[in-house]
Amino acid sequence: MIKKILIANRGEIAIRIMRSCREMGISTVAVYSEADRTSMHVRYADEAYYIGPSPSSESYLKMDTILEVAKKSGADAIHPGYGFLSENAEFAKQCGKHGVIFIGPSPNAIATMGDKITARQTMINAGVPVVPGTKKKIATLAEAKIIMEEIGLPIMVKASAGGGGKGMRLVHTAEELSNSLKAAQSEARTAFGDDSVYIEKYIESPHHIEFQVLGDKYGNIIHLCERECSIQRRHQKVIEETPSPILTPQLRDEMGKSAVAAAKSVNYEGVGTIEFLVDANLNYFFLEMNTRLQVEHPITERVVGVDLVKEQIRVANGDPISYKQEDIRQLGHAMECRIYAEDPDNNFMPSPGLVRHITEPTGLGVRTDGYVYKGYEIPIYYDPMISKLIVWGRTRSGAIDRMKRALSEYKISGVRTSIRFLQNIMTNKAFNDGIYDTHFIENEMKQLMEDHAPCDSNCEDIAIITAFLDYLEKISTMESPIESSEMQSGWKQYGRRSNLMRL
Amino acid sequence: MIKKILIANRGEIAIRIMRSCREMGISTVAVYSEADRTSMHVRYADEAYYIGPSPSSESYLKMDTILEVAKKSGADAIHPGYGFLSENAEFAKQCGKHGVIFIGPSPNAIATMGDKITARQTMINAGVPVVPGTKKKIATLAEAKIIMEEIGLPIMVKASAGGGGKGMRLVHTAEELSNSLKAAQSEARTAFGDDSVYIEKYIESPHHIEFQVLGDKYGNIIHLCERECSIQRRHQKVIEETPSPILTPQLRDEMGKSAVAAAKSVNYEGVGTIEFLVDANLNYFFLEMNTRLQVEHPITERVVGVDLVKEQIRVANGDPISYKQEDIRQLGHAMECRIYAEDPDNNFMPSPGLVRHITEPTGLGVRTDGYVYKGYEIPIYYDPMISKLIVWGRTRSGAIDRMKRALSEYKISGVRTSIRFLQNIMTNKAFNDGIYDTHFIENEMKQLMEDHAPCDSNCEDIAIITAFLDYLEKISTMESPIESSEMQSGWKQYGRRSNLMRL
Amino acid sequence: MELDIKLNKRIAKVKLIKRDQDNVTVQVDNKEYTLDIRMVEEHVYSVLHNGKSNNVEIIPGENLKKYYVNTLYKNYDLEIIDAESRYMQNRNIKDIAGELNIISTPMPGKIVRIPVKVGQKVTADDTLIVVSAMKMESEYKAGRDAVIKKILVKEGETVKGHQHLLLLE
Amino acid sequence: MELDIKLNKRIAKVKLIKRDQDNVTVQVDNKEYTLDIRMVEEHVYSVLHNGKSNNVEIIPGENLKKYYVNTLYKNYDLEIIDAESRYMQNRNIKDIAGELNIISTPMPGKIVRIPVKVGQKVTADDTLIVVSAMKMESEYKAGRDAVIKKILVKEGETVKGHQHLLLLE
Repeated sequence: MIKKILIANRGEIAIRIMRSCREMGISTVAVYSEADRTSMHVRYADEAYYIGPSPSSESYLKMDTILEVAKKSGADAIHPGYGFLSENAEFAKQCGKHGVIFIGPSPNAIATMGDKITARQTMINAGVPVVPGTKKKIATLAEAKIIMEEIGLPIMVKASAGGGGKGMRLVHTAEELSNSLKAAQSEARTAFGDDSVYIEKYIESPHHIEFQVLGDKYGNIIHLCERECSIQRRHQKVIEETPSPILTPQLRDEMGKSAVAAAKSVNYEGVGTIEFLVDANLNYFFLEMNTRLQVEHPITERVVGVDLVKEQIRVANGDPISYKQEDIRQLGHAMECRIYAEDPDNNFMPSPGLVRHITEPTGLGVRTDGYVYKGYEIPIYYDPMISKLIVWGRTRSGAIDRMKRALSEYKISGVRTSIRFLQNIMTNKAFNDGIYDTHFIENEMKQLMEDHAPCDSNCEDIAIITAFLDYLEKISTMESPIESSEMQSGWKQYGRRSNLMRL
Repeated sequence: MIKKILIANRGEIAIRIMRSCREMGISTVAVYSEADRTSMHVRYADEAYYIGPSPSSESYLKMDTILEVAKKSGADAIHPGYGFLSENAEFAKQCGKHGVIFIGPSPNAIATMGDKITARQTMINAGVPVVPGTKKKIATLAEAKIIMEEIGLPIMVKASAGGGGKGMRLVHTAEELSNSLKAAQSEARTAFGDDSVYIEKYIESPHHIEFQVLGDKYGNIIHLCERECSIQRRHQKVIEETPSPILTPQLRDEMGKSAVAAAKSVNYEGVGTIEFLVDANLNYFFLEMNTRLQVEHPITERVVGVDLVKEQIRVANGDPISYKQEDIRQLGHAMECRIYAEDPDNNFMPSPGLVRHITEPTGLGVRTDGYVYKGYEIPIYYDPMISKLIVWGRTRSGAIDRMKRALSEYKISGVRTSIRFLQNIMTNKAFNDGIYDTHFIENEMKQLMEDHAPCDSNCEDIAIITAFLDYLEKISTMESPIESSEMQSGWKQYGRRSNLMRL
Repeated sequence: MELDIKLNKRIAKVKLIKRDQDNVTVQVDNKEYTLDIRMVEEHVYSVLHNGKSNNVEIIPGENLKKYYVNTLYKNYDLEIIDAESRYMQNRNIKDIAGELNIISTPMPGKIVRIPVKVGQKVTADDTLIVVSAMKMESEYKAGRDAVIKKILVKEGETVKGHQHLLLLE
Repeated sequence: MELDIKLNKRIAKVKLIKRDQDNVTVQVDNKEYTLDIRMVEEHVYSVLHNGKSNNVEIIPGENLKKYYVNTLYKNYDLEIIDAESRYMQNRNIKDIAGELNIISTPMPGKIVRIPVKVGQKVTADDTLIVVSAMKMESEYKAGRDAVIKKILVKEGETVKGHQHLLLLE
């Protein structure tokens, strides 16, 4: 039985995983870089070890160092979270060699799905629909032309080793093909050290819909329904929801079966995600598989009532999965907003820095998975995600109402955040109608950037008055640090009390 | 349509209600006493009005003042929460007279259920089992003796106007009867201005199990299953859970039907609770009806997926209830711990005062309904409940695991709390086995007061070292307020930064 | 730097051996600890010791030298005993002992009743004062036979935590 | 007490009329407000005005006179303009205007590239410096044609928010 888990990650996901460990009575080992000594995952863990300088290449990506810590601390297993080493087949292999359980699928499953051309081929063999295109690597312009004529424009040229939008080129006209092919190959070589590219039909106005799968060592594989992830900005997901507003029960069933077939084709163990593109006519195509826990897994947890991290750990421990396909039912509607440290008014520039104040929403149907606290300095080295706000409602519109309420309670100051931008999405008509595709943010940007806040002249004046009084207080304190009898206001008393608390 | 609601309450329940209002797009009006100017419900509301001095008799119980505020602010409806005016038939009547909707049942339903003798009689007529005993007020000792002989010892003498353990006497032997009768009558006269008492058979080792009901203006009444509330200390509920560990589907169905019959007998509108005693042989008896929202309503909300406050508001607005009996299903297991400001090590003495620090648990399956914040001073005038911690798990043992995790994350300092005591309940064997009745805390007190925390000599030493270094830091700051180059430690930097933040 | 620190009934000798930024070596009685310690929030420290991660909350007490200390599993009352305290203690030992003569509130509340008068003789366990808070009344009783020297509060008055209520002779 | 306060582009005249404990009367331009205002948390005020409940967060800015102000629906940048600022402004107007010559970071990060040299002529929209934070690179561009006067940071250096990077002539 797994008794101690090293979590090879940081931020909200490290804490998410540790919470399930604590509920299972499993000890937790954190690893941290220089920038992360005061990070919450270090504070939350039972043990914590330093693994190197702040850049992740020198710490969170250092396989040897992490395996050493696992050995030193006596951890039975390593949970990689998402990002960092989570989809690194070599790391999964190294864990095996060192006698530590890697909480995730086999190195072979990771490698197969990590190479997009191999993954496509595997899916075709498993009878899972893929986007029309090449079955193998494109070597020459001539080959590319043949494919282009076969499937018709527009097409995408994509790096086989790629992901997250890198090494991708959209081709609208036949003339662009040659340049796009060269550009994609060169970018792929630079970014991944592998210039293999392939060609796919470009799906216009697609939905990005993914299926959660769960498998064990005994060949049992089930799916836990879909997540609709079409609200994206530059290939970054911003809002996810389940059920998808466009899925029918029939289509859900069909896609679910394809997802299970896809996972079976690589004897998948643990939790994974099959991403599909769905076109305007509800045709669906395999896009890629993420062989790890997904950022947006909590919305699935809420509507199907399964703790996915616990299932991962159980499967890694050799237990069969606790559910049968027929046990899985969606109840109600869940939605997630990602709260980023970024400034939407300033071209979404990242906004690391000192968190001066934070109040998180709570109450009925609200979950937050975060990691920052008052006084914490969000480092410049990692992901700008501060937290995930997950709500549940009996209906989609109930979930939206609750998300609005929760966002209005969310207060983070010191750094800029995407909260206002998310509020604007919640009041957007197309979003409320559930009629959107992956171009939603792009198309609606103007409306989403507008200032919709109700505010009469009073509210400006009240801001002014409060600052005015704060300033008067501040200068009077500076002039006479000893209390004067004149200042008997409540906030003066508060100020004094705070100082007393400090000394 | 109701557009603005005055919440005639304070603390966590006021905020709970406002949250649902905000989700429904309804404006909220807070009222506050002198002690509550800085209370969270004042901060959360759209509007807030002062209603009098701190003692509740001079503020939260002032019907006229509250109705005046309703008029002044243009509120369509008043939500009374629980406690205060929530079960005051006169207030419900006054609301009607002033043209403000009282969010609750009719004055007649409140009055009928508020008088225990009338309530018993009403239940008998409706065919709901009641504890064997008198049908009407006991006037003389002779009458009492006859009843005592009829139903057999031990018996309870209870005030008709009573509640919460006041005006109650347990009679074990025939000799005690005379004195107990007089004592109960005298206490009832003093406490309620009405010395009517009645006699009931004393149920030994009972379970306290209540059913949530919901009715509308059109005679539709459903129940939303049970809550097991047997973990009590001096008639104060401490932990509640649903489903009850002892209920069978048959018994649930039968009790649910009785609960619906009970509510129907008073044409009940809105949410209410039928409390039953269940004896060791699973016989159940009507105990009383609470004609209002219950403190522990969130566990029901979680397992049946219904927002009870929204349903209250819809019903008050004249809408039919949104669910049919067959829509109501329990999914998984929910549990609530009440976090009190009290000192279990000091005979559970209340512990009001300044909250210096608070960190609330969150993540999968965790909900907190609270109202205090860092820097808030919990007043001496009201209830010691700081917050409610509600967790959900797929199974009962999963819920207990999660509750342990959540309690371990809950940090409140400045005031003493019941968190440690609750943690001890979570590790108690009888509790884990689900074998407990209302005597649980009393019976297990010794074990519950023990110190179960794992701590070697290191953890004492680490506390000592941390205080030592904090003290060194403190005195060095006092000696030289200007930074010296010597002090370059991280927490020194933090201290400096905090000061910068302040000025 | 060396101090005595009282934790519950234990008095520990604590000595700073070495300090290099956040890495501190401290001796507690005969045991040496090397730790990485940082203040992460107001009053909250993260302490790493031999890989173990501890969160220690240091809440200031009634005076500069008193603390409440919270760790994950335990709460402690803690007091710094430095040269000054020792000096005070040697110089005027009666005042320190005399504290037993002061009855004070452990919690804020409202004085409901004071069933004793100045000059009155009381015996151990007699109720001296009744304080109400949060709808509950608490009685403060005499710890020993004594005479009431002074009453510092009135019925109906609101009192703070740790406020002095009565002096005994 | 009277001050000018700048909120975005508006400059308001603010005057304290009366203050009685927490009840304050203040005039903003020609409008008079009577409010009940309390600091409830560090930097957070609860303001009641005509029954309306407002939570106003007052976050200190780069200097004593600058604030970020957050209300339920709006965020403002706010600046106190007192006698001192006005005096400074009158005395040395160039320095104030001169601020346009300083390129500084709105956010912390790491300097990736500085594709310009001291003395180099640049035209509006030329990239002056590239800063990376949170896996994203941001380019700072010249707002006008200018000559690089001084470069205050190096490639690879970590910078704070509002740190000066370059001076233009």
